[in-house]
Amino acid sequence: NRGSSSGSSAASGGTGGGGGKVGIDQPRSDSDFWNSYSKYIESGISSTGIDALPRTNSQNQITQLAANVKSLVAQGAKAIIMAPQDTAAVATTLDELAGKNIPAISVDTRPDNGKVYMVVRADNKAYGQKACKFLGDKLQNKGTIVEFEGDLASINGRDRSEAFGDCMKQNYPGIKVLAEETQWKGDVASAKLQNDLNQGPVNGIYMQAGGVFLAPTIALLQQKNLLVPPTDPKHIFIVSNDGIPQEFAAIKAGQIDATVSQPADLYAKYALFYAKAALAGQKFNPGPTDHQSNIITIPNGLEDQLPAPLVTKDNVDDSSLWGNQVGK
Amino acid sequence: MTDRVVEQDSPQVVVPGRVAPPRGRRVWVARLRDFSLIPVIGLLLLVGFIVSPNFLTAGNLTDVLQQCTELSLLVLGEAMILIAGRMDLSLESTVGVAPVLAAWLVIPAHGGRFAGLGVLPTWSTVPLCLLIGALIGLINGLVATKIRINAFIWTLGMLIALRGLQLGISGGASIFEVPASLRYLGHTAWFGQPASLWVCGLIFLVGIVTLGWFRHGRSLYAIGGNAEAARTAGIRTDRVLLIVFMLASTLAALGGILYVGHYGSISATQGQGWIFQVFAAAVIGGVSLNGGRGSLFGALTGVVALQLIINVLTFAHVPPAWDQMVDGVIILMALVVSRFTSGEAQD
Amino acid sequence: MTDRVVEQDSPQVVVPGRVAPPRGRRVWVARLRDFSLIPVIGLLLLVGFIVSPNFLTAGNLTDVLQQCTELSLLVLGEAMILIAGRMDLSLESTVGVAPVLAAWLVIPAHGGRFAGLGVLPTWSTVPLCLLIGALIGLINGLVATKIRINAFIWTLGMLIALRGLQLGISGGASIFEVPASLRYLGHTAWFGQPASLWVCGLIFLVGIVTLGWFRHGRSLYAIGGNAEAARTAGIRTDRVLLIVFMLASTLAALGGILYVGHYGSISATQGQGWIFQVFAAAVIGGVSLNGGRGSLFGALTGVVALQLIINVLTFAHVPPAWDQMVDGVIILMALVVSRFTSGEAQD
Amino acid sequence: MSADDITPVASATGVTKRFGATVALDDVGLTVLPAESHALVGRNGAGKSTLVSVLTGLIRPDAGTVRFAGEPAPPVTDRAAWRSRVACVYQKSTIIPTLSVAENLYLNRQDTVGDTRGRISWKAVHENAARLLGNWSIDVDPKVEAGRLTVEQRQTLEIARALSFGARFVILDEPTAQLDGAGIARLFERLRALQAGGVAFLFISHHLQEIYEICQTVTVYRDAKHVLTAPVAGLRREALIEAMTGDATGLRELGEHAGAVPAGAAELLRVEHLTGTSEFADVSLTVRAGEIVGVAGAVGAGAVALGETVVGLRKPLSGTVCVAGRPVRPGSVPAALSAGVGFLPEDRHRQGLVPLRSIAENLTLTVTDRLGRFGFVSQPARYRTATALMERLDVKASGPDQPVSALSGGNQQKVMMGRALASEPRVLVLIRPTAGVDVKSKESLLGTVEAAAAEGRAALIVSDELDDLRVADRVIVMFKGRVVAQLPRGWSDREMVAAIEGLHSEGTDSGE
Ligand SMILES: Nc1ncnc2c1ncn2[C@@H]1O[C@H](COP(=O)(O)OP(=O)(O)OP(=O)(O)O)[C@@H](O)[C@H]1O
Ligand SMILES: Nc1ncnc2c1ncn2[C@@H]1O[C@H](COP(=O)(O)OP(=O)(O)OP(=O)(O)O)[C@@H](O)[C@H]1O
Ligand SMILES: [Mg+2]
Ligand SMILES: [Mg+2]
Repeated sequence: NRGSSSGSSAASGGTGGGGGKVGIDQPRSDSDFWNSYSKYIESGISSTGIDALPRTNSQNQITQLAANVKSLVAQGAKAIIMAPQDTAAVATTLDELAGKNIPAISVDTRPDNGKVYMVVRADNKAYGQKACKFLGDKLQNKGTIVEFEGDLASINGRDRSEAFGDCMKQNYPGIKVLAEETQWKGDVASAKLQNDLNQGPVNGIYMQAGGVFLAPTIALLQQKNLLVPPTDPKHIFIVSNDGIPQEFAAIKAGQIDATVSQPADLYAKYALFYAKAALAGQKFNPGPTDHQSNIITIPNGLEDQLPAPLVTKDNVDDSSLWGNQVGK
Repeated sequence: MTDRVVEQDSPQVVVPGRVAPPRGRRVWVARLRDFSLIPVIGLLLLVGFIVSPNFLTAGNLTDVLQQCTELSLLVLGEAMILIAGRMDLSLESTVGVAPVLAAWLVIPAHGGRFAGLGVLPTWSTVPLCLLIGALIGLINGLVATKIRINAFIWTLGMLIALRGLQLGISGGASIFEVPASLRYLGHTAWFGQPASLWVCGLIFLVGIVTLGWFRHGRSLYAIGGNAEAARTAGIRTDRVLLIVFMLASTLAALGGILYVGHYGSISATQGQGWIFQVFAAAVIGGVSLNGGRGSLFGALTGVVALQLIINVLTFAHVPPAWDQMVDGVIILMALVVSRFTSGEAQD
Repeated sequence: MTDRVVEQDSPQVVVPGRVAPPRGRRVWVARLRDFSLIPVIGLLLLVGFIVSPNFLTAGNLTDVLQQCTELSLLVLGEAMILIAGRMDLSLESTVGVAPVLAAWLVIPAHGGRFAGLGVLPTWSTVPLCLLIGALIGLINGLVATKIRINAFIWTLGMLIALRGLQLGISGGASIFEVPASLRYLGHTAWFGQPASLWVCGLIFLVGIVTLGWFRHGRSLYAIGGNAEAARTAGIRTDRVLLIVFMLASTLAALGGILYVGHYGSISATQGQGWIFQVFAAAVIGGVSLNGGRGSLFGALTGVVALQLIINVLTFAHVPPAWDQMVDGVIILMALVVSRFTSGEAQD
Repeated sequence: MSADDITPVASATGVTKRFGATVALDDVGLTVLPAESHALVGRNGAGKSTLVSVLTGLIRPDAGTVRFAGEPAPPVTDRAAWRSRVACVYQKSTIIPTLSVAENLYLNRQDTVGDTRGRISWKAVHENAARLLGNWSIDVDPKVEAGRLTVEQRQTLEIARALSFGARFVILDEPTAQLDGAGIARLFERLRALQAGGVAFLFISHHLQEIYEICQTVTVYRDAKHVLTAPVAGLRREALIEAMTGDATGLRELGEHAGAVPAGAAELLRVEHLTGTSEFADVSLTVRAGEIVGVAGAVGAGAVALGETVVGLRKPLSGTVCVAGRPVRPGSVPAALSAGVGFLPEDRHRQGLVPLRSIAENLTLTVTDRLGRFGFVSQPARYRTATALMERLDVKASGPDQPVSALSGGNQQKVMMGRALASEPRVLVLIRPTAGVDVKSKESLLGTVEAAAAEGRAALIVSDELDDLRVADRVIVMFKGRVVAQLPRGWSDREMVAAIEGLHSEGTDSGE
């Protein structure tokens, strides 16, 4: 517990009983995914009638997150929803919240330390594994795969890379994986893919973020006349990750083969759900839930691991996918 | 410490008693400055050849050049501004905000994921985008010449504000449904080569000729060398600076257009972080940060050299965790080398 | 810089139509420059008060100040370097790389998630971190004064390389298991207030007094105003510059230490993007980018004003998509205002 | 003047120009007739250069009109029109150091050389430049960067450029300040030839003998006002000086104190076998307490380098410098300062003043360690020291707080002298101490040197201005890096000029 604390609302803190304001911090405003999330939060607030404070934006910076949380608390928040992009450095902020008995819900990331009421996230390792299985089976354990990693400084990116790499090594030792660091930048990815193509045939691509890599990859493959149907031996199998509408469109058009849908809608829905539950003083236990997910125990709280379905040509029209509901 | 006065390089420090250098030699050195990267590029090609047999292929080299195109336009603009003795950091944001604004004005409010205003016809997207670039340059130029705020700090602020504007309008999303005209240039091929290569080549040619053989181009050097003296020689320094700022921003907008075609969508992070590369390319290409020195040809070799370094590193498979470090160290080394080939002490 | 010398004839603000005001007035104007942000800060407090009743509370204001602490140390260092007529962009990377390197040398190779070398005892972490900062400053200073590469471009390269070094060592992960000593300062409270507040307050006090009333501090102004003149007056300019670069980097490392305590771990992105804020704070606080002008007190008000702007914006609930834009526009406005309060035309 | 019916090439009437609260020109006029060499003189800050800016269209006057050949002047935006009417050598250098010599010559008109259509023919530019440079005997490659020229070469380049326009009216603002005797002679020769061809000149200089040498008419400004216009021929030097200073006392003859240095006076400065990197070799000299020694030499003679080596600005290859018997660490300014050397550098703008700081701070820059303990700089002590120095040197300013950049050139030079004296040095080394300073200020500056010598200090004056050298007890003359002569007090101008130009034969060396 910090010696110095924002005193203004310490007195009014206490076990949240039933009602109270919810403070929501948005981690960044510069990605498709988080903007979808933000829209779901918005509609979720009005449909659930949660008393939410105006949202803050921490622009992907932990310092900003800490400052925003302080100001939300100062404005009377009794529960906080956040998505800390730096899972280690958020610890002090969580400690402070714990000191004031304000429950914290962490979306998308699992803080390394500091008490959380619930972590709401999809299993990023599962993303990597699903992509690995799909590609491995399609390529029948041979060929070369280019993997667009995100940023080294991003834990979710690292989780995906690790899971993908381990799975490939174990199950498909015949496949060569070229892992490319991209800092989540499309042009960097495109340039590296171009290089890889120049070094020999590429049979598969795993991109960890469709929002960033989809368009550049398709543009490049088009230019190189490599956007051919799966029946053609030159076909490159592509698995993406995110589940945005453009990926679905690309699957339908045969440009990519699959994507792992990162459930932006469920993130928002269950973040608000757990915030409400926290204010009502509800307790949860590990085990399966009523929404096809699993709550597990983590050292500093609980984690609800939401399902992240693999979307292929076969199920791309499934209306329960969030990507199919955008813009409707 | 003590030998600074005698140091040959700072032009002001002229010590009576020092004799003008022998004829010829010096001219050669000045030329050398513009061509100093040619051997470096040769070396990189050699290293690449050793590292991988796939490196020295027409396909790969064309790819490297195409990857240069967008950045090279920014470097061209920045080099002109630097030669004229100023700076513009906001170019990297213009790359993104100009296409986004143009698309926003053109794309209809309903029907797509990205809701624009749809107030202007679709054909106007490209001219509009260039116009927005020019407008941003106009603002920067006016502030630099009329309000006279230091260009470095002002354009730093503009960088943030313009990036914010792009975020605000696009909602941070990449925009996929862009008018085809916006995509054309970066996407198509002419005579078997990417159109962007022809476009950039032509622009550089025009730039090199203008700055080398035309009075208005030469006036940039005069302004950067000694603005007061340029003014007494009848050069309208403020007007020239204004035009240069506008040209540079327009080129950045064009770079944005090429980017959109090249990568298929208006990326949310388009241009982000480029300004580092832009400055590095210009400086190792021999353009002086103090103004008045350098050439567009040199700047071009700077871009190509940087892109080749990245390419060679990729072929060499530097572990991902270390490639940013390797990249940085190579840039630092290039700076040291260019410090000595240019022979210019910088303060 | 080349044009600096040329302009020495009319060093003043060659805004035609200005003249030295009569005795006394001038001093007052110079002072005004240092205090010009005080009314702005007052205004911000007022706006905050109107916007939210929770704003003007001791708790919130202490929080704002504590949020300033890490940045303020960088601004202090940068202000000194700017006053002495140079620049250092790499400070933002030093904030991250110094603690990471120190931790790496200290944390044992086995047992934790982060495998260090464990070659040095745990107690040495903090001194080590400061030492690494000093070393980085030494490199920058030597390059600036001996090899004489333009500090802007060199430290830009260092920024990339040092950030790359941090990524390479930490593998991009935040490091959580840091020695307690590294956390102490940013974490603890003295006399009921965060220790970091006391530390920064003290450092600023020492800085203000040194630069205002001590010989070595005053020499920064002489060097920044006219380095050649400072040298003929017997000031060891190179040595002073070296020390200033080292001090600034050491302060950045200390900022990193405070950060680690404040946020509980060595963040992978610690310091990233701060340099924009650092320059903005120094400049709107009245420090001239051309050297020789400004005060640490002014720089301090610059940091506080910037942090207050962000705080007020949070309380004012600017929509998340637009807040970066609003932030940028406010910085631009602050630059325009400070251009006129300082009355200094900048080229 | 009986020339009422001749149309003047240029005339200014009722010109007023203010800079904020400063009135730089107050309802002044000037008329230059065809083929006339017209001198404009006045003390520092009288407004001469401001009038030049008005006459060349760089600034628009607040009131008044300028006419060329009877026609009203073009609008200030039309630079080309101005340039066709008047060519100018400005006081401030307008050479662009990063461009080649040839391009500087044809700046902003490169494409008019040779027959090209809009495109620049570099071949033609270089050829024409080479020819022009040849005419002026500037021996440099036209392709060389102008920043690498010597100060003198650059000044000549400016003059060559101004005269190459073919304008019928040329303004020269202190063109001789950077030239040595030979250069001045060459310039005057050329001016006379052009004048014979009908070109009119406006000539500004602080060297009154030059006015008498080549001008027909002189106009005097004082405190921004027009004082007098008269033919040079009928005007006595005293009357001219009185018009400039508004003070009938006239100038004191320099070098009159002439009290011989006592034989037993201590030797304060001893230079032995000093050799610079390339500028000078094997120079030895001594200066005793109360003695003023001049070091004369044309541009390139190595005299300035010698002075700078003595104060530690340059490191010598070999040789020693001793102050009061103790050797000084070579190549270290702080060492020289603490040994008791006071220094006035050659170029006050580049090496001397910190323009943004106050007079007080500039004056005490070298003595901050004496103004308080443990590095603390006491403001009251600083003010006391500065005020005392300002009084002693008669610096005209609103107070010690004023930024030094707001002072006129003469007063800035006095501040530099004050800075040299602030440390109460045993040895003063002054390099061209009166450059660009008006006659009155020159007198008072040199008077200060004499006073300092009278207090028992030693002074070394490095200069090629005869007036500076007149206060010296003896003058050592350098030529091409070597000491070639020593002239005791009482030399004639002709003798000195001959020695400086290297015409002095070895034998006439009149040592003690
Ligand atoms: N600039 C971007 N544009 C579009 N989508 C992005 C962008 N950056 C990230 N994404 C997508 O958003 C998702 C989450 O983004 P985020 O930035 O949180 O990445 P992350 O790997 O989760 O980072 P961290 O570990 O810091 O939380 C990722 O799955 C990625 O696909
Ligand atoms: N741009 C300017 N801004 C403010 N004051 C100026 C400016 N230019 C000149 N002045 C002032 O106008 C007055 C006249 O200056 P000017 O340069 O014309 O003098 P001068 O006669 O040429 O002196 P000198 O002999 O030293 O060259 C001086 O007091 C000077 O300080
Ligand atoms: Mg994330
Ligand atoms: Mg003048």
